[in-house]
Amino acid sequence: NNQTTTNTGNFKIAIALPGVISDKAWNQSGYEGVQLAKQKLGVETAHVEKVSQADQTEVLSDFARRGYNVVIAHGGQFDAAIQQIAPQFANTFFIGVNGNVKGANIASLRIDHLQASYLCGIIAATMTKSNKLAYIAGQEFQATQEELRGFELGAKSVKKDIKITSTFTGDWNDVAKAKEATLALISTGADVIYQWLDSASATVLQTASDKGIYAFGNTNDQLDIAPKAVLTSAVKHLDVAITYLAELAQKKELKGEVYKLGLERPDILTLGKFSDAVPQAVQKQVLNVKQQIIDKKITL
Amino acid sequence: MPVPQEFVMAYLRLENITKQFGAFIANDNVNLCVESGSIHAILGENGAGKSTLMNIISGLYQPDTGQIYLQEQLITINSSADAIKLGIGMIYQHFMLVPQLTVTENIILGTGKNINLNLRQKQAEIKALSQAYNLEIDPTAKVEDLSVGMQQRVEILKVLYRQAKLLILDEPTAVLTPLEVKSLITILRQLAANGHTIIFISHKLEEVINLCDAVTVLRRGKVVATTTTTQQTTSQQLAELMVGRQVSLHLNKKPVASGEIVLSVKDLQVKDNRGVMVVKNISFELHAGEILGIAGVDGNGQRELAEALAQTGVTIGYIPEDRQKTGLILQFNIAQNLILKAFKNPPFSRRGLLQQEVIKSNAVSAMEEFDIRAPDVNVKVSQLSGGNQQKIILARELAGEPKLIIAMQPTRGLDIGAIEAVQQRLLAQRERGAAILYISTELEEVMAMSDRIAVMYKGEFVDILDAANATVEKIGLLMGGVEK
Amino acid sequence: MNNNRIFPIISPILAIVSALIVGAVLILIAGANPITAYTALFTESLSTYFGFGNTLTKMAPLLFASTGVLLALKAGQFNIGGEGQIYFGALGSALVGLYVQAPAFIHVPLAILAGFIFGAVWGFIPGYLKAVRGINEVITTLLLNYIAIDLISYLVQNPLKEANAPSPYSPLIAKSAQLPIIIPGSLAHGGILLALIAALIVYIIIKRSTLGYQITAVGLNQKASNYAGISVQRTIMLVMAASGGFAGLAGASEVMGLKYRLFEQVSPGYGFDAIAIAFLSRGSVLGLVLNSLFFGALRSGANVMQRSASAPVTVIYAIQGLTVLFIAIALALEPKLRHEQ
Amino acid sequence: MNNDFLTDFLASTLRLSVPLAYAAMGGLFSERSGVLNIGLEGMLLTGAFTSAAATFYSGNVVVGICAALIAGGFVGLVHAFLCVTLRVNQLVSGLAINLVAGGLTSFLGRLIFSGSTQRLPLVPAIKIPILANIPIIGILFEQDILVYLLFLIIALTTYFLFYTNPGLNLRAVGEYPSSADTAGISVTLVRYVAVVTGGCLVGCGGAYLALVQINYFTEGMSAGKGFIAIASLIFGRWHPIGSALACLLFGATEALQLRIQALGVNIPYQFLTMLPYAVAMIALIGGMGKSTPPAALGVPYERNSAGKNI
Ligand SMILES: Nc1ncnc2c1ncn2[C@@H]1O[C@H](COP(=O)(O)OP(=O)(O)OP(=O)(O)O)[C@@H](O)[C@H]1O
Ligand SMILES: Nc1ncnc2c1ncn2[C@@H]1O[C@H](COP(=O)(O)OP(=O)(O)OP(=O)(O)O)[C@@H](O)[C@H]1O
Ligand SMILES: [Mg+2]
Ligand SMILES: [Mg+2]
Repeated sequence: NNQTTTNTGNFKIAIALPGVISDKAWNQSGYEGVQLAKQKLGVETAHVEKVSQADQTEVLSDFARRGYNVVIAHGGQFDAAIQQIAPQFANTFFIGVNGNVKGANIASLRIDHLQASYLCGIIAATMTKSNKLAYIAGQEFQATQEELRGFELGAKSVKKDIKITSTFTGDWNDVAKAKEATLALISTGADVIYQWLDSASATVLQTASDKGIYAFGNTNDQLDIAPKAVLTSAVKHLDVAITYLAELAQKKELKGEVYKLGLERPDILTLGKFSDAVPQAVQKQVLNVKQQIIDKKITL
Repeated sequence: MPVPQEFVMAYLRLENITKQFGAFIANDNVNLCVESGSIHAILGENGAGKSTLMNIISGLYQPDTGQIYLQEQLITINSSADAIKLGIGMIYQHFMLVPQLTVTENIILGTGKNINLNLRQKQAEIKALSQAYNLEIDPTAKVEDLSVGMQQRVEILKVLYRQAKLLILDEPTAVLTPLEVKSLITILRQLAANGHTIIFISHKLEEVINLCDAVTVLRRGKVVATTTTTQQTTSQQLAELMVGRQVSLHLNKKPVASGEIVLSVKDLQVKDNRGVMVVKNISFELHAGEILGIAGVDGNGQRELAEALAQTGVTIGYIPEDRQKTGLILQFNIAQNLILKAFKNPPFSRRGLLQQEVIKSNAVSAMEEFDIRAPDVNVKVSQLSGGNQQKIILARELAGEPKLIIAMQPTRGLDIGAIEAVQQRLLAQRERGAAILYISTELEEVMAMSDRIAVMYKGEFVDILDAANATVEKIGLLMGGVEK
Repeated sequence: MNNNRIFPIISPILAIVSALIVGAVLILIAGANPITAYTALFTESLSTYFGFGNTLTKMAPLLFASTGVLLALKAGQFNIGGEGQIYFGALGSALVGLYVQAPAFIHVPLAILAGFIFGAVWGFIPGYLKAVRGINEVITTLLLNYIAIDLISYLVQNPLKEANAPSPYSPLIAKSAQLPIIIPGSLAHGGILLALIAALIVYIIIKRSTLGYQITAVGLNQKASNYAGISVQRTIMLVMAASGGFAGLAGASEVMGLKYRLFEQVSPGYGFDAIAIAFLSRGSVLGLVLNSLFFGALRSGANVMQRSASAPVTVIYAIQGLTVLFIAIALALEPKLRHEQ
Repeated sequence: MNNDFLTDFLASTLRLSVPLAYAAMGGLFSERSGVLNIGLEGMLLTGAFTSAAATFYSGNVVVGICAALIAGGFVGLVHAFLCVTLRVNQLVSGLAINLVAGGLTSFLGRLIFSGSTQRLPLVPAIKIPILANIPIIGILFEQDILVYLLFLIIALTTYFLFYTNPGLNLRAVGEYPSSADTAGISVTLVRYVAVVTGGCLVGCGGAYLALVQINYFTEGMSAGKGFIAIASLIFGRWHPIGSALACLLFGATEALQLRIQALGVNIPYQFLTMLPYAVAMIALIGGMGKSTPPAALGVPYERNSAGKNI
């Protein structure tokens, strides 16, 4: 566990997480971000889990009041609270992950979800037999919309007439529902699924494996969870990204802007291991497209 | 059946039984001896401790001190289960039937030795049992659909089914019609003859004198008298033993010249909530200063008639049949219950706010005027005896000097002192000039109170008689549906 | 009998201490230091300026919602739909805050009223179904919670969504519809005072008013109320609507005083806490205020203990549950203990 | 729509209904005896956690299921002790159980499963010959042991309640405990047994969730199912078959809405996720409404007030 020392001279960063740190996905990656920062930068850290929307302003302002130099709000839903609180605490830098806000002491950290899902879309379109792809997430908001859009663009860049449906479970906790949603998608003919779920992602991948269809890992390299089903993963090293911004802040180089990090930072956004099921040619083509995106030959 | 003294055995003997509730002593050193095969009455005012004593015998309560002997064996009864095993069966004052279950289910409840209910077979057994004792009943009926008389039968069958040797009946006749009482008495005699021992509680002294071999009178928890020569005692004597003072059992009814017509009913018809016509073409007139008694067996449309008339909107005083469920809010205190109908009106309410002072002083004066016995106006009415509860209803309903009063079963379950008080109140209203509709299943009471008597049968008035020329026999026949 | 006066104070304290002791064991198992955690809990949530402000901020919705539950309970109705009614109240005041323009002295009351009315609508539906159709209000209020949550989720995701927001929430409501901060620098807002006023109003209604008498009568005995000329159906509908209205005010105050916009997950379970608060208060409005404050402290204490980096959130939830449980036990045992004196 | 689609729909409905039905049956035992049980959610979670943990350590799903049964029963015992012996407000007890169970299972979950992906053995499906080959509904006969057990439990519960002596006692205690008491039945014992039995059943529901449906434990995985179970119980009028059918309705509408989403119908997803609740609401309003709880539900029994109130 992370113990706070009382040395006030230290650089201190804190993170507010909307969910639990054990979800093996979004929230855990945020938590690991501050852990990594602590280890690499020697900063002091703190975290609060399960911050409900009603608690956001309290948590952010309290961290700021206690002299945390950087307060990270892990999710776009914190944007409004950041805008509300940041102006009162000039000495604290607020970072909204997945956010859109910027200001004197506000920065946002965005992973270019669309780039990774675009690449997955290409793979999906080449692997599908039914011409039906699916996207599944807990909830609809900007980041999930971007992923869906990228997936769609990628797929359609291969096959114009491909069909993509999406399902939102409405509850990130309800793993049983997520599994049934997956089965529903499979039962309507989808044979490649792109998922963004927290605790439920493992069951979605295992279900895909059981039913003999394909899926993509997300956030972490999830190939090992279901090697038969996972084609590759959209790996997002949020821990590295968070540490990167924390380091900038420590060096007083952090600016009040939106940091959009994409494939050009392979330590942050990249594709995971390919499954053997993905033909070499396809792998090559995808890596090629990836390079073109990095070189800005393809813009999304 | 006079049995030579030396052969008589005490079936049940209580020695120095004391039971306290908090600081209140409900039973104080009670000694009681019930002989085998006898019918033994327990008398006492409301709150004298009769039910408490019986609950001790039936295992529901445990005595603080004292011993219980059954057939001269010292026993302890820690639960109802113990009592049942010992052959003690009790019929509680407030029925212990599960309304949602059927007759059969209620009767066999707790007796099953096997896992399987065997409902069919049990139904047959109960049918046979009910026929054997002349207590005809439909074993498949739901208890909530039965009349109180029928429910009473279920209670008796329940006890018989358990093969109880000692039967305790706590005010079994309070809710029965005269015919039902008659049949109950026959049954009890028959049971006693078959060797059952019976303890019988009632406020109806004639009944006790007529039925019982011995009487024990309780007053404030103490035994004040026991007599084994019941047949030689009079109601008057028993009443005085109970109350500890002179009581007049005869109503002092002054003649009152009847005045203007207060209520005129023409061809009234009422349907119940199932759409069945329960009051049919009733027409009558009621004059100021007159009591019109309505006699009839329970369930012939009296309740619906009363409710229909009560809703006519005139200033009416309405004493409902069930004082605890309808007439009062038991968790409210005396003062609050006294404003149940007028709480919205001044002086009790001003600008939407209750006027506590007015409400309190109203209660204080009502308690005095109606002799409501309680420590103060803040006592919850659930703590009061039935008689005092009834007096609260009277105080409230008579408060506005109503022109019309509808009283339904106003003395049910009350002791004689309380009955006297209630009846005198109503007679006083009659003298004041109120018109009173007096509905009761107690024929004697109707005859004593009324100026005219209507007999109700199957929703109709089969006849309206002058009280002066009415006889018990005649009304009894009319009530049974025999044409005039 | 000095004990009679001491028991009501001592037994809840004993209960809290017991819960904290069990919690301390859990914190130790988690490899952290319970003393740090509890020091943080007490100094922060109750004794520091901002900490107390946070506690009050949590108290406002809890008090509003539990006031609603209590009112319904008085009429014998069991409103577990506080959650949904909070969401609806939030919607009502947000709509007025977003689409109406008026000076603050009109705008604020109007938005509050809208919050009340929207909550009331969501409470009236089960009230109507219960009174007129006899449909069990527990199930309808429960179902309406889910429906309200999804409905608000749709609205803030679509028609009411702020352009460019990364997450579903509405634009800011007009300044003129915002409640002022009452403890400068903290988050404690005017909604807290409104909640106290609401509790006071309910106190007066229940204890002093004709209406309160009527409601209590219906709650205790519908048959007798009906006999006395009280319309039981109308009373139930009225009370359920008012109950929903008070819960709605919780939503309104969150929108107008805390977040200044409509958002998803308006209530992190205030509606359910409110049920526990109402029952633990055993009909007393003063009990509501104290218990709401206490639950507010528990909720903000949860964050405080986490921030002090000494207790994992999982343990904090367990401690919260144990505290509620032990207090309930203390309340249940109190009469027995008294009798034994 | 082909047969496969229908079969899948049916299977999905069944899977979504099973944990609900276990919880509803558990709640039924408790509430039929007069003890309110709003703690089903916490009991489900307890069952889910213990089954996963026990299976994790033992590698044997039977051990896991038994552990869930015992743990659920234990929570039931706690609830019974609080409600029956201590006479704690039954609602508060249930709410507190939910809070404590939520916290403790997460706490222990992190201690036990931290880091590792839980790999639990599968609960094998048992194919019933011939029946499993029936088109469409054949899927009902290719289920795992917990599903068959549930069918059995629903049938047995119905039989137990209405055709056995202990069942009669249970109903009497829930409706009118004084009456049962005077008939020589121990109200306390009946309530204890009922609440504990109920807890065991809910625990099984949790085991189904963790072992069969998901195959691992996650924090808060009951996700409100305990509350839907309560709704089903009321909807089904505290009757085992009625309640099971209500669970099936919730399961079916959920399965349906997921399929509507999967088909790409252009409706905002929130209107689809609310579908199960909206349908239940409509069914209630459309005349399946009235349901009267056991008369003594939520009222602690005190012998000294026998005959005074229920
Ligand atoms: N459960 C109880 N708790 C406290 N006091 C009680 C309880 N039951 C009875 N009492 C007290 O004991 C007294 C005797 O009550 P009991 O019911 O035995 O009277 P009763 O003789 O049966 O009266 P009634 O003729 O009205 O039936 C009452 O006045 C009451 O004060
Ligand atoms: N909980 C209680 N605490 C104290 N006294 C009680 C309680 N319940 C009843 N009593 C007392 O018990 C006595 C008899 O009560 P019981 O219920 O037998 O009367 P009742 O049936 O309402 O009246 P009645 O039989 O005359 O119609 C009353 O004097 C009443 O004051
Ligand atoms: Mg009595
Ligand atoms: Mg009596």
